[in-house]
Amino acid sequence: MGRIPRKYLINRLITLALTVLIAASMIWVIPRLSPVDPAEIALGRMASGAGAVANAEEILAQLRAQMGIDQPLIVQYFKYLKGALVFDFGLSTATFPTPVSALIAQALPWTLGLMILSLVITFVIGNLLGALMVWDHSPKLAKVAIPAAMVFTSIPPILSGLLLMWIFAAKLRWFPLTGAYGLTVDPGWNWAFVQSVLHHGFLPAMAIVIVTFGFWALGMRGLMITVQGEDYVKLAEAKGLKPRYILYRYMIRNAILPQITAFALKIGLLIAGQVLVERIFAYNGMGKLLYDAILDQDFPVIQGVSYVIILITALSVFIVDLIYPFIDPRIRHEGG
Amino acid sequence: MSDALLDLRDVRKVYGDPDTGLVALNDLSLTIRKDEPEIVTIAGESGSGKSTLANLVLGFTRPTSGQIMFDGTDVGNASAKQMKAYHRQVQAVFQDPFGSYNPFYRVGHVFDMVIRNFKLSSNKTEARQMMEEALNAVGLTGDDVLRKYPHQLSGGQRQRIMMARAYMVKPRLIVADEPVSMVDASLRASILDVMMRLRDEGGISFLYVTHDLSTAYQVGDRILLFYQGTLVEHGKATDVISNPQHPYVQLLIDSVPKPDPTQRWQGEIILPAEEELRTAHSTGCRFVPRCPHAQPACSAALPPAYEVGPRGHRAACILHAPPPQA
Amino acid sequence: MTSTDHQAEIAADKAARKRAKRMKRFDNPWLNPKLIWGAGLLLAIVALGLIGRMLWNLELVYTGSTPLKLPPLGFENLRKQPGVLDYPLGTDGSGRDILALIIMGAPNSLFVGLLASLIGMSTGIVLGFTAGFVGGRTDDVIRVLSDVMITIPPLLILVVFQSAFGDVSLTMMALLIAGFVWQSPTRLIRAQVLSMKQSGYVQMAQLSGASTTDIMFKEMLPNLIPYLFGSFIASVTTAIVTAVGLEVLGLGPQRIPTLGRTIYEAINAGALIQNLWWWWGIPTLLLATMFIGLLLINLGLDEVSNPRLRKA
Amino acid sequence: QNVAREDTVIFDLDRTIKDPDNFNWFTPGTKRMHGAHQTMWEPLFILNYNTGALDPWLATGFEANEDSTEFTLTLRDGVEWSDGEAFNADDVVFTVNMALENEEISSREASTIRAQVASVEKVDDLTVTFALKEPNPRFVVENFGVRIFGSFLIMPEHVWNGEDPATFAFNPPIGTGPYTFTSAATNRAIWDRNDDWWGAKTGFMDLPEPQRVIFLETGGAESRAQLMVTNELDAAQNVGVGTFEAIAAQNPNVIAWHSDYPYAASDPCARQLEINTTVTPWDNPAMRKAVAHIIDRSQIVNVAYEGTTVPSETMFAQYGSMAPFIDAVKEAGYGLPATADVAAGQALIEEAGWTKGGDGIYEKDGQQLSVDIHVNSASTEYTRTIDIVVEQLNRAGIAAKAVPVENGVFWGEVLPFGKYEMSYSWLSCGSVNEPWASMGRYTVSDVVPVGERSPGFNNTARWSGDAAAAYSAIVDQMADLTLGDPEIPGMVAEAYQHLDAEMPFIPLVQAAKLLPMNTTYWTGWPTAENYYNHPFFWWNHTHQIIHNLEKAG
Amino acid sequence: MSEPVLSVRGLKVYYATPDGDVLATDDISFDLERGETLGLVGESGSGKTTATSGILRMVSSPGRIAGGRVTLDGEDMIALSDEEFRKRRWSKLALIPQGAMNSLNPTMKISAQIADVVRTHTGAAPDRARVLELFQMVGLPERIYEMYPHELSGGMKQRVCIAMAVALNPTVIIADEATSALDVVVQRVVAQTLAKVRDALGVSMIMIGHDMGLMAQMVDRIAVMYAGKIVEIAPVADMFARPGHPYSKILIESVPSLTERRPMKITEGITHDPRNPPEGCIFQLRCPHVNDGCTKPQPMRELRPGQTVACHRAEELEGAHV
Ligand SMILES: Nc1ncnc2c1ncn2[C@@H]1O[C@H](COP(=O)(O)OP(=O)(O)OP(=O)(O)O)[C@@H](O)[C@H]1O
Ligand SMILES: Nc1ncnc2c1ncn2[C@@H]1O[C@H](COP(=O)(O)OP(=O)(O)OP(=O)(O)O)[C@@H](O)[C@H]1O
Ligand SMILES: [Mg+2]
Ligand SMILES: [Mg+2]
Repeated sequence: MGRIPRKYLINRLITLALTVLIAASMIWVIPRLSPVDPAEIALGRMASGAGAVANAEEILAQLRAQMGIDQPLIVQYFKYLKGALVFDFGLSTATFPTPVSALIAQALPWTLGLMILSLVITFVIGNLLGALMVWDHSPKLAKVAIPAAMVFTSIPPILSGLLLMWIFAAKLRWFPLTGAYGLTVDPGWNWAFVQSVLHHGFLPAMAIVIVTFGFWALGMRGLMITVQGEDYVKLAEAKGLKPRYILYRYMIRNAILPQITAFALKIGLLIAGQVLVERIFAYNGMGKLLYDAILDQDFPVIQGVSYVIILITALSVFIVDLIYPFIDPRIRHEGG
Repeated sequence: MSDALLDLRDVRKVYGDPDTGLVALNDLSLTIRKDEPEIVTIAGESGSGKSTLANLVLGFTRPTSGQIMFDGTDVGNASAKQMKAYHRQVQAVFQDPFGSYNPFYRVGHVFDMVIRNFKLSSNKTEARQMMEEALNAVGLTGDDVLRKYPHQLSGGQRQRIMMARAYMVKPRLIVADEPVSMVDASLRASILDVMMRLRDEGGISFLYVTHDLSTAYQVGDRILLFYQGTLVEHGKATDVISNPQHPYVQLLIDSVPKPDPTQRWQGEIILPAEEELRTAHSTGCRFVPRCPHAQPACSAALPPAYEVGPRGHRAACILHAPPPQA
Repeated sequence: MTSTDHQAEIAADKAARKRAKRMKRFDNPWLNPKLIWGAGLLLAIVALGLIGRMLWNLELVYTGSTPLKLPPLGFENLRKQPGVLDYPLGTDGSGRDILALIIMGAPNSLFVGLLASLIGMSTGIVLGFTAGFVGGRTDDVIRVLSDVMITIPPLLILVVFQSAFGDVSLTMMALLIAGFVWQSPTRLIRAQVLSMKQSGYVQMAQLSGASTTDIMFKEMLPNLIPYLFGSFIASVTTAIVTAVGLEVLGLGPQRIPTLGRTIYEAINAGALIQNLWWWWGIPTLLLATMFIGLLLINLGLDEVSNPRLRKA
Repeated sequence: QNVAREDTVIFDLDRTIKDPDNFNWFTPGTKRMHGAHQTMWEPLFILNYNTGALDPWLATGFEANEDSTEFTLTLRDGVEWSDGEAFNADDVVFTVNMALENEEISSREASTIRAQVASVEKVDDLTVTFALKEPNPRFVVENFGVRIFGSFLIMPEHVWNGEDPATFAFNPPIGTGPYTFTSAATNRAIWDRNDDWWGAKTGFMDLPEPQRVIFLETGGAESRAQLMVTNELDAAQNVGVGTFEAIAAQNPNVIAWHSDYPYAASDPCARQLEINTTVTPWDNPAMRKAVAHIIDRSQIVNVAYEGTTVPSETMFAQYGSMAPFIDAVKEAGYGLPATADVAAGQALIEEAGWTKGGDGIYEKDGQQLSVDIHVNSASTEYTRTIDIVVEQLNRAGIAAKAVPVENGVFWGEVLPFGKYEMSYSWLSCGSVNEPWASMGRYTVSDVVPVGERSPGFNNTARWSGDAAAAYSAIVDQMADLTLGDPEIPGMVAEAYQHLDAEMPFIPLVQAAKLLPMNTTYWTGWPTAENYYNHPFFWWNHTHQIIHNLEKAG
Repeated sequence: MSEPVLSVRGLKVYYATPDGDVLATDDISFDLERGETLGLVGESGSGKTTATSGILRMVSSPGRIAGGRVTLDGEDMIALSDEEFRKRRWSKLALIPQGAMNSLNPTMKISAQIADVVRTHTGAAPDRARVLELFQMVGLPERIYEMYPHELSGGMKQRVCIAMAVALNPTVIIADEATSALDVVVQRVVAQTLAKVRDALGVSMIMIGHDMGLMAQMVDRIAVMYAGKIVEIAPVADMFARPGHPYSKILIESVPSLTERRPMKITEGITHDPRNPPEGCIFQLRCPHVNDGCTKPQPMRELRPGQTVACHRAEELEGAHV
């Protein structure tokens, strides 16, 4: 508790750096295992629009130079690592020569803002429902309804998105169909914009929520069962505390701790998992960027997005590790 | 020292960093002789390093420094093969009899394992006979228990079977780490009785680890009392318990509740703020913070074990330091 | 007096019978109703695949082998065509029979899930045991490796494979997914091995001169079975969800009918607005069935290994 | 400021605007399709797909010298950039020179100019002369006439001067069009009417009615359909016929090119099966011909297109402007039937020495007759077509297999290098008002060995030999004839005999696009009845569409 | 004699298991007088904790209260609604749980855990001074106010539980093996603390344990439980001097002495399956003095004033060693 010991911090930082380095190297190596030549592909894509391209050799040479693939692999690798340090992933091949970092800069706020928010909502709802599945005082209905609702978890997110869109946007017209904000509002810090963003964000967020809450609910259920049998919960009951208070302060508070670590570990996966939801709602976050990049085989962008996702995951694990002693007083920073 | 069965020389165990870590066992020397089997009791409060000693002797952990010699072999540096041979000579019974059984197998498995691995017998009927004999030694019969699962037995039965298992190997030494602390009072006696019989009839020595002084008094030949990793007093069990010399041991013995409503505790003891003096840096007597007789000299150096009575009764307290020779 | 005796007897008899009945029900914890239902649902899907293959004309999974967009029997599509017996579950927009598609597709999805988690589990067992037993550097390496794998999105790997090989097979897909499901069994087993290493019976085995392999496989492994089973089921679920996710993105096998790809094609063709609900709905229903089956097995296993959950 | 919905027209955008702050169209990306070249940048001419005529826009006309090596273009008087500066020959010369001098600007139009133009000169403020490297009667339509998708766009010299054309972002952008840029994000761009537009002032044209034009990313077929139903979209990208019917059922105001089945408008690139003529057994023309016999085009139309298109009769896109050439080929007897003649095909195969094996597949010397067909996996239209072809070939005794590959790989690695046996393509694309653009792509001058990139993606089938040489000779001759020369149809038919005999590719079907258009707020959309031009609103000619829109009701 | 503060009559708590009900607490009755400390002893699994949870109405599935009556301060506890009963908990009937080690919420500060029970029952959170006063009463240092449970030693945690139990001046405290997990020295300190607050506040107490030595030190009367039944109740002096039930005798005699070495009593046999108690005496399978009469029901009967026992041979065996 209290200050984070220096030695521990350094230790964790090294682990963080190592994880990111290895992961970043892997995403660099993997595309290079593929026998295709990215410059040829970029040229091919250029040609695919009109069925022909003039001065192919000339363009190819330029593409190679601009992509930096005319250099020896080892030079490319270190350049990549150096670039990654400052979020410079080179230029997108699909929208050459837009810098990848510019694309990410555009997408990241949306993902961080709304998508993370929906992940947080999922986390909260999932864990709450998981807790209710176990709690003695939950309504009978909850014990039947919640497991039933978990069937949604088997639905691919895109389908849940489309169904929500179909019901709530197309039929009921409660929510807009697509986009991140209305056509008539000006982006900025004004109420109309914020309102519009929330209104537009609701359905995509729900699409994610209903298919992922089950994961958390199941995990929480198991943890709650363990906690429910703990002596301190029994004593709390003997103390005559109100059941609801026991639920929050004694049961959930303790059961949630491993879930927080799990959340940090899953965050990257969850962001990547949203690609199609973002696509059908034309919601321009990292997921959509990744999806488009996949369709275009735009490896610099795929690399950049993956790197950012990796970084977010690694950082969240790092942060959770650091703050864990504050949320779980039993754990002390080792090595300090 | 060819007559030493087990010989510990300045054995030290530090958990964590050798300089700043926790000293679980502080430079212990102890000898158990070959010729006369005895029950050596290791006693002390929780965390005083009793199990650490047991694990060292069993070869589950290696000493940080010092040497553990068993009949000429160095246990601290034994190879896997030597260790196997060693375990033919040294067996154990643990505190939790239930945990000592693999829940997946029937009770017979613990015997089968021993017979197979130590090649005690390759013949089925002979093997069965060996089991039967070992079980009889602890007052059980094979038909009763071997085909059962561990959870189908009482705690006392489980522990006695463990004794039987150790006995079947016919070792020279059995390390019994709190063998009765999880067994009901009414069943305790039968297990301790088995120990005494194995000593007397089987010629097996015991390292009996316990925090219960009364059983130590009842069965132990010798007793060693530990406080926070250091040996504070040792001697014949009857001598030490009826006439304790170290302030800690006195407190300990005084605190054992007497089963007599007319002899209730006199006076009140106060525990000072707990403070452990057992990192490798600590000097002096570990008991200083709680000792009613503490004096500045106590913190200077670890007091040696002064002779305080006949038959090797010694206590590590400067109260018993012989007056400086003029 | 005798009459009360008699009544008591009857009552006792009743109680005994009731108790016997209850005992029977609880006799074998594996006869857990959730477990049975769950396994039943999965078996039904396997049976659909096996029996379907024998009874149904599988040629109908080829493009253009049926009329387009026919509804299931008893329904009508937007063009007012009724469903026909030849294609009882309707047809898709490329002229394929939905029944044939799911007969081929559902076992494929299950296959990917099972294979991926089988590989993942085996890796997890080996690595978990190694990490827990060997410890030290090896443990560190395995831990960092699994941390790294957690941070890498599976999508990336799939994309690269597709561009390199043009297409992935079911087995390849399973292999790739296996690369993402081994971490949690590894961690679980490692933790269990570490705690078991301290356990009395492992120490007893050591004292009995058992070798390391004996200790690992004869003493530890049997006790891990419930964990392994639960973890296996959980990873099958993860693997199926991942596989379907990738297929729905269009990144799965291109030429093999799978439930995910069928949904992908339905969505691509605008099946929702055309009210071609059977096209996406039937594969989704099958996925849900599979998922419920796995969920039930998981809950059932929980109850088997954790008696606190069993209802009296 | 807010603009009412009824004054706004919303077009569908089928992809993300990756870099909404960049308006340098010389670099690749979506820098034009989100409204820039539909509302802000105007072309010099617009090709009319119905009549084949070049409608003047920023230019008023052109003249060519005898051998089509020098072109003189006359610009319209009174054209202004939206910042008030005059648009004149200096801008044209500056922009063309920029393309000539900067090899690193890679957009297709700039490369084409670089490949064709030797030099450009200003004659006076409204006259520019181009000297070409080689005779090219189609110079204007190819470069300045919106032949397909875009045209070479003229940029304002006073803004671009001194900038590095490879990196300049051109933000804020200006153009000569009736709309100016208002804002853009990755999923939409907004353009507002410039009421001070030169065209209205000079009487060239009235101000268009819509006050605002929005290009909105819709996120796939389902969402664009929903948006169409809820009137949140005025013109949508391609949808399937079932989807269109569903939309129309829910919103009767939604129309398409044809008011009835098959609704869709044709695309300039007809679909075909490319055959690598260097790989045995397909190096044998008879075998290729056999495949042509076996393929049933009408089944492709019915299943892959749900009847929204027609089978190809020749290699050409079947536009009105192409009718003379198509007719000439058909009259000469080289038109393709809609249905298959499997027996004839099998006869040819058997003649080549193949016999049917037990499993119904042809065999020769213990080898099965098999073929891998590469197909771009980017669109289900492609994969479905090939699925059907594969089925047809298999039934006829050829063990065919589809090999779907990703778009970039298909175009970058498979097609140009000839690394395929057969592949699904639309490489004869090009001709919309004259035949050479398509036919010129199969001449022997473009033949390179397999493994080398075929120049300009031409003749990837590597068709050579006597017939190919004879064909090439005729086509080369055609190249230098001016547009509309009466000799041409005859020459087309003459050359086509070699194509028909050797089949380096097999025309399959016409391509079609079904674009829903919403008449709730706007009428005047291009349709078969109101054919002022074709309806592809992501092309540079969309200016015409916007000018034709009228408020509904 | 005044009316008992707590009276238990015929309490039955059963656990349902796959093979039938475990009769964990079967028909037990006893009274607790005002200001008195009653010891409840018995071997592990004899149903001591279960009896407590029956009294506190905290039996959770698969257990159930199968019958009985509990009167506290003249109020029938069984008749109260759940919500009413919740209010009685702690304010009248406090518990020092078995295994205080695990009975404190690891994520809440010690002070907060004391505060929440006070707040729930009085409506107002206690001020710091009150909490410190409680700490002082049980000999805990002030510094633990801001600490978390894991930062305390076992003995300290046990004392926190004691402080918590007395926070509301309850009428009855049930101390369930409050010291069995502790070292003798610490055990002595904790036991003394308990005795001190008991005497200071005049509460009545039920002390559960299996250590006869400790009982001898602490309690006024002893109730001996075996396999779910109370087999003997007697004042502590009588119990040690003249135990009436063979099982009580065994318990007392198996306490090893620290003063004389003597051969230990060995009792054989295994406790019966708790689902299938034998007819008649509950102890017959292990009793060294078993005879035919033991298969008859053994009701509790008065052996002498204040001492009741469930053995038909009690008089006959008096004085005999086991
Ligand atoms: N593996 C370990 N790593 C670090 N510290 C340890 C380890 N094992 C034991 N210790 C510490 O060493 C000290 C001695 O422990 P040990 O288990 O020997 O005590 P003990 O006397 O057996 O106690 P108990 O009576 O509770 O069994 C304790 O403070 C314990 O916390
Ligand atoms: N949840 C349960 N399900 C089934 N049987 C149970 C359950 N809880 C307790 N029991 C059984 O009830 C009996 C009494 O248990 P209880 O905990 O009351 O004993 P105890 O006297 O408090 O023992 P200890 O001294 O070990 O605390 C035991 O046989 C026990 O196995
Ligand atoms: Mg120990
Ligand atoms: Mg208890």
